[in-house]
Amino acid sequence: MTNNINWTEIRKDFPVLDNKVDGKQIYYLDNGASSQMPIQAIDRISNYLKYEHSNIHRGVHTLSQNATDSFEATRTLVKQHLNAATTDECIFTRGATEGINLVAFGYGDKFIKEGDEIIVSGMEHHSNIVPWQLLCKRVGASLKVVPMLDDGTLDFEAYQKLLNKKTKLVAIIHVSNALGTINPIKKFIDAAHSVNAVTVVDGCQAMAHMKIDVQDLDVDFYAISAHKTYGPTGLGVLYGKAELLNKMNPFLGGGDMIKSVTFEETLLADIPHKFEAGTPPILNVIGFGETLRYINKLGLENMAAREKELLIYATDRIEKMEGVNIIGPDVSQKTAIISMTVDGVHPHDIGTILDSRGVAIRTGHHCAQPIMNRFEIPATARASMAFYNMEFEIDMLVEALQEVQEIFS
Amino acid sequence: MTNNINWTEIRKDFPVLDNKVDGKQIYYLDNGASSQMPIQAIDRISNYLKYEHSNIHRGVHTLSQNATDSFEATRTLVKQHLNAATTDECIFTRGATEGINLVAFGYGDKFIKEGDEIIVSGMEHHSNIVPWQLLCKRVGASLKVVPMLDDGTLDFEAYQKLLNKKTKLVAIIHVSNALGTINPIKKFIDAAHSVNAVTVVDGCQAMAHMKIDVQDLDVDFYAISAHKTYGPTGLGVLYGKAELLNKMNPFLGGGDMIKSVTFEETLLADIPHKFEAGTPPILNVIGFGETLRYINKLGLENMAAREKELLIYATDRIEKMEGVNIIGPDVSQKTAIISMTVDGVHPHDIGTILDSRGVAIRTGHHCAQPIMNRFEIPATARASMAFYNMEFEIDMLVEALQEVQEIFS
Amino acid sequence: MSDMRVLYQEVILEHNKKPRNFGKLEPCTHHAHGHNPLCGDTYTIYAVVNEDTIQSIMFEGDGCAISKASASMMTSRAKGKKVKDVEELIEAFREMMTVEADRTDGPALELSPENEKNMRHLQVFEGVAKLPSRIKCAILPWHALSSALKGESESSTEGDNDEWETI
Amino acid sequence: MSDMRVLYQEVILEHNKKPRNFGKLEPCTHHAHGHNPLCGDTYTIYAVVNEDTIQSIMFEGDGCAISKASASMMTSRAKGKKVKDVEELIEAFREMMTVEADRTDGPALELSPENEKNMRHLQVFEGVAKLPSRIKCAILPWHALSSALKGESESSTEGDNDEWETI
Ligand SMILES: Cc1ncc(COP(=O)(O)O)c(C=O)c1O
Ligand SMILES: Cc1ncc(COP(=O)(O)O)c(C=O)c1O
Ligand code: FES
Ligand code: FES
Repeated sequence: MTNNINWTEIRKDFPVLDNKVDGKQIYYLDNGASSQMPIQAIDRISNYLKYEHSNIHRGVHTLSQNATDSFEATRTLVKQHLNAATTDECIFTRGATEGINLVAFGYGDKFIKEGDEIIVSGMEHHSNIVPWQLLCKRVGASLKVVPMLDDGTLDFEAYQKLLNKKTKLVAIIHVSNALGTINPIKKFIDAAHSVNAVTVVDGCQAMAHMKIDVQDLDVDFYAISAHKTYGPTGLGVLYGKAELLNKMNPFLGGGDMIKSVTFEETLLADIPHKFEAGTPPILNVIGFGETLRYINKLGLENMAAREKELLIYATDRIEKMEGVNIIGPDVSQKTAIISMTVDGVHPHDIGTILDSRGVAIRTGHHCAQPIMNRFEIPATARASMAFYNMEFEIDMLVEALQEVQEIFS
Repeated sequence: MTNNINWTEIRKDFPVLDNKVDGKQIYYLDNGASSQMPIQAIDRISNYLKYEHSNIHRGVHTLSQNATDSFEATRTLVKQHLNAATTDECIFTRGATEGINLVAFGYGDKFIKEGDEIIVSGMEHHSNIVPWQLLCKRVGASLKVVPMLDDGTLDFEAYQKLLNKKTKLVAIIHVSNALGTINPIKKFIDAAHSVNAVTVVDGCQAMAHMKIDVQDLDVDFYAISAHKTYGPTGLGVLYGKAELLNKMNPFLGGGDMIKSVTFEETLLADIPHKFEAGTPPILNVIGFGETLRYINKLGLENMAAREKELLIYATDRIEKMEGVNIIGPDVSQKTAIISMTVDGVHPHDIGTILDSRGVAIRTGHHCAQPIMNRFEIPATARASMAFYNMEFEIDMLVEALQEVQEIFS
Repeated sequence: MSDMRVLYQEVILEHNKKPRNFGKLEPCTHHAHGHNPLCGDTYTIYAVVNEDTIQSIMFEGDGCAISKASASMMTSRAKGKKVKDVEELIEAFREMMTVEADRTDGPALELSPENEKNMRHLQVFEGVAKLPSRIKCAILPWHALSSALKGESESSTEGDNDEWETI
Repeated sequence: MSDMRVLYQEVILEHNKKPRNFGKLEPCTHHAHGHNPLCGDTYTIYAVVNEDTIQSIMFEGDGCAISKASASMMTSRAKGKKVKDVEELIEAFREMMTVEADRTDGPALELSPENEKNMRHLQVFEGVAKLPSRIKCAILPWHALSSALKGESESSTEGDNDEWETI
């Protein structure tokens, strides 16, 4: 038990975990795809919708003002969680995907030109590859790729060689969703800055598991999705340095992102509103605020320590299984993700058999096909754990993996 | 009572309506800004989050498959509501604003060129103006504006004169959020097609109040927001003809909008997924499905009839007030929106005084500044009614307006 | 007295109806345009400053009763005053308007006796400070005056980003 | 027999381990590439058609046990058969796989005695029809064969959009 926290009690805040689905007990080890929300945040959404809903901003009436206050309170919590300098630097998006695309359109189309180079890593999620491919096509820039090493980490030396004065932007993942690898992004950011490239970090898999300090990292843009941090789907945050956000092109046009509109001249609003056109996902933002309060109360460091315990336990058990191979670095360099292959069995067959035992893991390329190509595998079976998981769930995972091996023996 | 429906009973499905906020009874007449969700949809979201949440698509496990099924069931309901030819033509967005921007980027940047013309109406919401201003700036096209007549309708003759072979796109609002005007969009669409222009209709204020049939309208793109149709914030639908969607540029890049990714070549997914990059707002989509079921059960035509009753009642009462002016067409040509000015009183002062009596209306330019400029007013006070409103709420509105006049007498 | 009567004091309603110093002042040495993004209302403040004194001051624009009365009373108070005294008054007015937000932020400003008196007159706006949605209305003209005195030409009740981007 | 044993019948596991007709067939008269977007797996089917008969047929690609066994058994059944009989078999197989979805859609296909027999062999895939997430695995090679016979070169288990757009 980490820090005397009673994890069995904590687990009760997540009703789905001990729920039966179609009469079958679920063992939820798919947190990397989407994590579960604490009941406090679920109830907050429900109460908001029952008693407090109204559109926000510009409303003179009490309901609207209260909703605006609850909405903006989340922005303050987000600012604290990321240690942004101001709330203006925290833009609400639909998710990390929109956040990264916002940078590609708002920053990329304005500042990246023909012949420029964009560096991405070979470990990226598709959402940190495709927007840059599309941008390159629009503006005539080219994409360079930082290779991965056999141990599932990035080749920093190769990265340094790729950097040059044509490099205008470096897009890199903080924690790999496919392997769990924690990249030393501060080093990558510093090196990018040495050639004056801006940096875009995909922090989707990081925020739930470690303290993020955007000022300390000196990162230019940092994108997350709430649903990977015990919050709701439909919401993300893009952190951007105010100085950059101010000089970027706007992205979506519409209400709230303007000061005034006439057909002759339209004045843009200041950040963050400049990038928040239209009615935002109010209920999701308010729900996420409650999630962040929950995390603050439980303590991110306690959650991380518990996840490390689970990772070590699971790694020990799985490493002992012959014919099961873990892809990725050792436990000291990763979050609680175990990505594996089973000799002679396609990962989707693993997934189906595990599912028949109620074990919910993800199989496939995890939207990171370049990693699969790198390791010359079609896919992996990935178990991803959260602080609310328990050893018995890992035991069930192992038992089900044994059944896979028996069936395919 | 319309059709023997007991509206007092129906009203209980919307707890906020009879709720006290800060100890004060609320009279919610701000449905044009955002409508309330029925308790059935709220509970659906809550249950989904408590017992069923998982990321969708690509998941082999039961939880993920069930969530995918619930998610896609909403798409089928949306297809039925809009009478789209296929579900592939119904794209989930964050809201109407994103939907319109998607067309501007995906269609506009590909097919609209320097010297081309885009027509918008003078009655548009900013979200159907600014994306086109931004597009014009990107590609060098120019914007033409259909003027409004004194009665708050569009000048169709002037529109016909604007149409010519340079016209590539016509963007028009179905129902004005500021005035309630129902535009005869079928006529506008036909005329646009006669010069081969594509049409983008902003249906935000229409879907909750009338049957939409995109095939009958023969509209090319139709955008809505769920939160204006008794659904959640953070969700919209863009309907687009498959033929057009297929040939458009993709918009946001990321997971799910691709068939496969390599650094050399990335294959795009088929519609609708081509335009749905990243994890969608799953909980919002599932909640909206329940809203649509609710609407189906109650009957859109019953809801509309009840709204007409309320509109007539309110119009009668307000028309009798000296010094209060209703802007916009008569009740036969509009939805249940009353936009007004009070002689000698700025609309925000009206808003504040009404709020002190618990009457929640919206005051301001309603993100439609060109309308305000047209009528040479800074703003209006807008009461917007839904089927769940009651005559006593309108009485309270009138009483509060009388207080406004007394204070400012 | 009902809440609304506290907010819309007679003085405010009277200034709203008959605003003082309303109109354009040309030529002038300072002027600034103030914008309230919450409603879209704008005011322009014009001033002639000479020997550190605001010799004359006028305002133009349209907005709610609160903002108009605020502009009217502000210009009445500022006319003929030393710039530094007016700056102190601006500070004091802003403090009154944000007092709800950060009451714990330390002691109130030490005002000159003159400004103590001015502030007693401006007390009629205290009711506004309790209505977050209207605070910006009251502050709007003061912001604009403050910008004008600093030699800036645009101001907004939101933040200090001076460059206004257009499409 | 556990659920999983019903799904992963011995025959399936055996075909997965030792797929028949595996490899490239060149030259050939027909070939098509089939893609399952749910997992990214792809197969290519090659066939030599002559006098309305599939003289030879092979497949290449990688995927799960279900898809591989399906491709292996399909090619075994199709080899040496009349094109129209194979088309009937494709139809029957698809029907078996979607039977859960629209059982009420009318009577089952009337099959030739030959295909009746074929279908009895292919019954081992019935378990798959109960697992929506895996149906596409079983159908994938059949889709590709169907496309190949139609003279198309690409197919997908999702929809019929043949042009594959690239970035
Ligand atoms: C007519 C109209 N169009 C567009 C919008 C924009 O919708 P959203 O803010 O939900 O994107 C609104 C709502 O504000 C509207 O009323
Ligand atoms: C590392 C990483 N980046 C980006 C994403 C995309 O996030 P979303 O789908 O929420 O936009 C994900 C999740 O799928 C992820 O794990
Ligand atoms: S409402 Fe615009 S300044 Fe008061
Ligand atoms: S999992 Fe790819 S075809 Fe079966």
